[in-house]
Amino acid sequence: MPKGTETAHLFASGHTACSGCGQSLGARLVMRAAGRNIIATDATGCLEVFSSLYPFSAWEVPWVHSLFENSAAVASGIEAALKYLGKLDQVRVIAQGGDGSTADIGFGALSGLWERGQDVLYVCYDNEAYMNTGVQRSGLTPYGATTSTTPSGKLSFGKAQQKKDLPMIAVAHGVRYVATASVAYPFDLDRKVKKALGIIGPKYIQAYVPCPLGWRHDSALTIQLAKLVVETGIYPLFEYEDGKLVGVRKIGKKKPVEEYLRPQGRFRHLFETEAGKTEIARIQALADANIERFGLIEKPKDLQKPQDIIEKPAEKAAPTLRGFTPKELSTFDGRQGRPAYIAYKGKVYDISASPLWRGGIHQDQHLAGRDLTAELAEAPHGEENLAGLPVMGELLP
Amino acid sequence: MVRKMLEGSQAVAQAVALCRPAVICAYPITPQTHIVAELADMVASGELKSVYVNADSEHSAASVCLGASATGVRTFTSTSSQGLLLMGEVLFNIAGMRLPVVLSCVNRAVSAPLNIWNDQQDSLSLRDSGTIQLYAENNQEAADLIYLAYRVAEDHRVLLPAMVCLDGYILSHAWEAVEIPTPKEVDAFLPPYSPLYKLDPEEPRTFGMYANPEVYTEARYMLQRAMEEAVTAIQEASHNFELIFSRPMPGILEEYRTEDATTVILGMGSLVSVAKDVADELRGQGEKVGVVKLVSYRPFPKEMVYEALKGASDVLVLEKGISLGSAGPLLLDVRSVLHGPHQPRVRGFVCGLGGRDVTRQTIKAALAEKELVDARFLDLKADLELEGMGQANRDRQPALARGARRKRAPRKEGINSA
Amino acid sequence: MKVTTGAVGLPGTSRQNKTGSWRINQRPHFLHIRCTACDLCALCCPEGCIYGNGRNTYYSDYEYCKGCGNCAAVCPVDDIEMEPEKGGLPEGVFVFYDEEEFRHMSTA
Amino acid sequence: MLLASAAFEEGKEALAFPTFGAERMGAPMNAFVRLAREPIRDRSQVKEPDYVLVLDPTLLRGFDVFAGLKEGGVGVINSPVSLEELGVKTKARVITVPAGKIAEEVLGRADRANTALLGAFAAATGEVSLQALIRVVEAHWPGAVGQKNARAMGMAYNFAKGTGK
Repeated sequence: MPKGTETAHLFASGHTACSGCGQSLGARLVMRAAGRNIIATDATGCLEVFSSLYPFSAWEVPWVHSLFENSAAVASGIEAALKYLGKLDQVRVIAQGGDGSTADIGFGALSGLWERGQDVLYVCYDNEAYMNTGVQRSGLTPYGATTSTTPSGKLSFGKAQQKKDLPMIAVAHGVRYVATASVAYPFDLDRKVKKALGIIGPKYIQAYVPCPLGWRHDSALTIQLAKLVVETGIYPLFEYEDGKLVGVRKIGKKKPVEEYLRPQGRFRHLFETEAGKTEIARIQALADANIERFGLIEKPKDLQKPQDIIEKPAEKAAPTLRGFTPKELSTFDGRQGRPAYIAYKGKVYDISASPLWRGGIHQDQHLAGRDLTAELAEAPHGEENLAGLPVMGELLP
Repeated sequence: MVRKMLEGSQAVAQAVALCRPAVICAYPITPQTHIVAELADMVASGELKSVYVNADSEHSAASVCLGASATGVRTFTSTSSQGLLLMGEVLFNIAGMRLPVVLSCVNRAVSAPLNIWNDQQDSLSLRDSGTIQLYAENNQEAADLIYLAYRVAEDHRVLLPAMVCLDGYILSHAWEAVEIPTPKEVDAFLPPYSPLYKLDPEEPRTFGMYANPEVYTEARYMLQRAMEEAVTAIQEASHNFELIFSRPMPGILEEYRTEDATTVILGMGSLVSVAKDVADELRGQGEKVGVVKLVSYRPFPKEMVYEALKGASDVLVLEKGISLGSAGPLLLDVRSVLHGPHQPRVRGFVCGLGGRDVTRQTIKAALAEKELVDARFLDLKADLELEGMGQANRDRQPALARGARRKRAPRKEGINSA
Repeated sequence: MKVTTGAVGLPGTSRQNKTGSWRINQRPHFLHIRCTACDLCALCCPEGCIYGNGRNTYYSDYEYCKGCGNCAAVCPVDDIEMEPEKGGLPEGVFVFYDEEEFRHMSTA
Repeated sequence: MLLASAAFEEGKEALAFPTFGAERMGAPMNAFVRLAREPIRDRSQVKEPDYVLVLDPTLLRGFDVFAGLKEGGVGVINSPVSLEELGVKTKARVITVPAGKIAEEVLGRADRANTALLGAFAAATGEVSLQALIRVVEAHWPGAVGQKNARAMGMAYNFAKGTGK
């Protein structure tokens, strides 16, 4: 069974989210990463409404929803109780909320939780508007987006303010771990949730989750939009630990913001008039600023193209092709001098020679000796990086 | 049992400590702050093992208690006036989730205008929240009602939040002798909290669900029945209290010299003491005056109030609150109970708002009132001009002439005709 | 149905609510040709109703699938296609319409 | 809303209201309309309708859409195929209309079948006239969109008139 399966359904099917909902996916991925030994809170909002219509509960973990603005405060009460019971290290506390409950109405409680330094992971599912009440503007609605309370019109291009920079506000509170994530990168989100739960003190993860209804995009585009928003630089994925930037997801080749904006009804007005072009330019400028600020694109000098390093060994005798069972593959993990192999789309590649895989690990998160088809789908580069690498055989089921 | 001179707030804090709450959540607001400060000292000195959380607002303070209580431990918080109103949304929610959170409310007027002195408009305004409300006449009761509140709230027939109300400054900042029981005695009276449902990975549960029309009514009906069960629970607990602490505990209400009383004064909190003095004085002059002290305002003990008042021909309800646009909440409750075969005249008087003293004169003025008034404001200061209100209009607090057709008020005499 | 004290619910009971009836026009068809069991489809399903254990074994539970199409969109080897919902719409063009009768009715 | 407005156009009293709650894109949903000569005060959900309009045939899989339909009541269903082919057995008089197909052809979107279905309703029941429906639709969507919807209604009206069952 693929890893994480036994916790893959801690957020059960049968909830009443719209088809293609990014937030139900986000919740499921966070629960999958967190596992059973947690207590979760939630704020009033879409996730809470579509997952707890009595008597149907999608939550397999202990879960409590109280009001719109107190998810963080309820969580701090749970944390205090667990501390009193001496169980806080076995049972972790996760507070959840949408963007509205987190950045606007519940911000006071959130700031209190952070300032008290309580041992809680707060996850904000950011679908960038108040969706449960029919798409109204929130503090995290992006610049230029239409909502029912910031409609586009002769005199308006949707939201006139920039998205509130909540992650930086979290860093300013001295929150121990602050990260942004997106449901298009499930492994990245999984890793960040697990890392956060291992840290004592306040943690904040802001997960970008598309909303087909609110953004008016095709329900099948949820994942692609969640990827495009990162690849355009609009929503940089980064990690801060104790105030220092420790991780950034590079975005390889930058994509223009239009590619991200065009499929969404909430940005359609930008394409309908001349003046819209200047707004798109402003959004592009915001994206470029993120690219600059977080160094999302590696400068050419430090970008080692794998092909040009391993040209030399290519003339070695063509290796005999054989089948690798997953168990056999796992022995080629590149550690203690052993060769490093990975599988992709059924073929097994020898990546021992690439310096980017020194010690059988890549970008400190991907391990050799395994099938990386899914993870590569999520990687900032495509399969072109495998071109020219010696194929050692094929992966058996 | 030891009797010692304590400030009201300290008495309450020590009572809370004896109940050993796991999580205490504090947010300052005059005049309750001494209670949470006293508890903070006890935690800091190691005398009290609770986890003490300093909240960022009263809304959060009540939410912290909600979360801790849902995790299956005993909690405590305290507030007053604006703080209680800010907690309002959460208290309704705690009641709906059937969590036995206990809090003290040191009663204080509500703004505007701003006023930090005592009246009961804050707690009275939350009478519909599903929170049990117990009112203390003095600091002995303020402390004793804490033990009672935990026991009743945590009773599985009830499972509701409970609030012990004591008059700001008049009780909270007054020093008087209070008996503080030993831990053993409290433990004999108050068993450990055993939750019906709790947040526990061993047995996951979903709290705070979304009920559509098919189930919501029934869930609220169960709340109303729980409140009714609380009357029985309070009686049993009070009886048990008297056995263990060998001290009177009128958990529901207390009748003072009402056996043959024709006139009965009914009230809550410290003003009852003054009423008792007046009753004694008038009894001395041969007038049959009695006093009923209501302790349990919610649940409102309908049968007991009826029994206590049915013998009287004249009932004066004195309360430190007004449901603006109607009459005092207590008056409305009492009148509705007495609507039945035997109907004494029941009249309502508003006094002691915003810290104005309730004196014997205040009560005698009420007794002197002959009209069938609903909410006659006592002690209005004659020398104060009230903008927009002519002198005649100001004193016009008419009793509703029951039955007589009301003449239309002439146009020019309207409030804003000045 | 029982209304518990405080309307407290039991875990995972949402499974009793079969959301498959929400599909109107399409559903995922797992071809089982090129699948490498990378598990991405199962990971990216908002309903969490895609299951599989090994190559070419993945499937979507139609009792819950809402037909959103994300699994087909993310499959790295395009081994999932969205097919029209069973009982789709028949072909043929409708010609019953009488142009003249309409004109005098419409304000156009 | 459109049906109620059309009835109002013709001098009737009308009340239209959906069931509120956790509506979600794709989730099964129902709504109610009351028509009468005098002003309507009853706002409760309609439990025993005279007519049932079913916009999404897939609902027939999970729900008894005719529950409570009065004796002699009429059901109007958007469905490309007849009731028998849908495998739905009922005593009620039912008209099936390929409103979705018509909407797809005229408006380019099968999921905009609501106006077409109203056209069929007008034909099947006579409770409201096609003219009134067209006036309301064209007022609601001025310009081409309104006219297309009107045409779709006309086609569905003729289709339902044609079957005459």
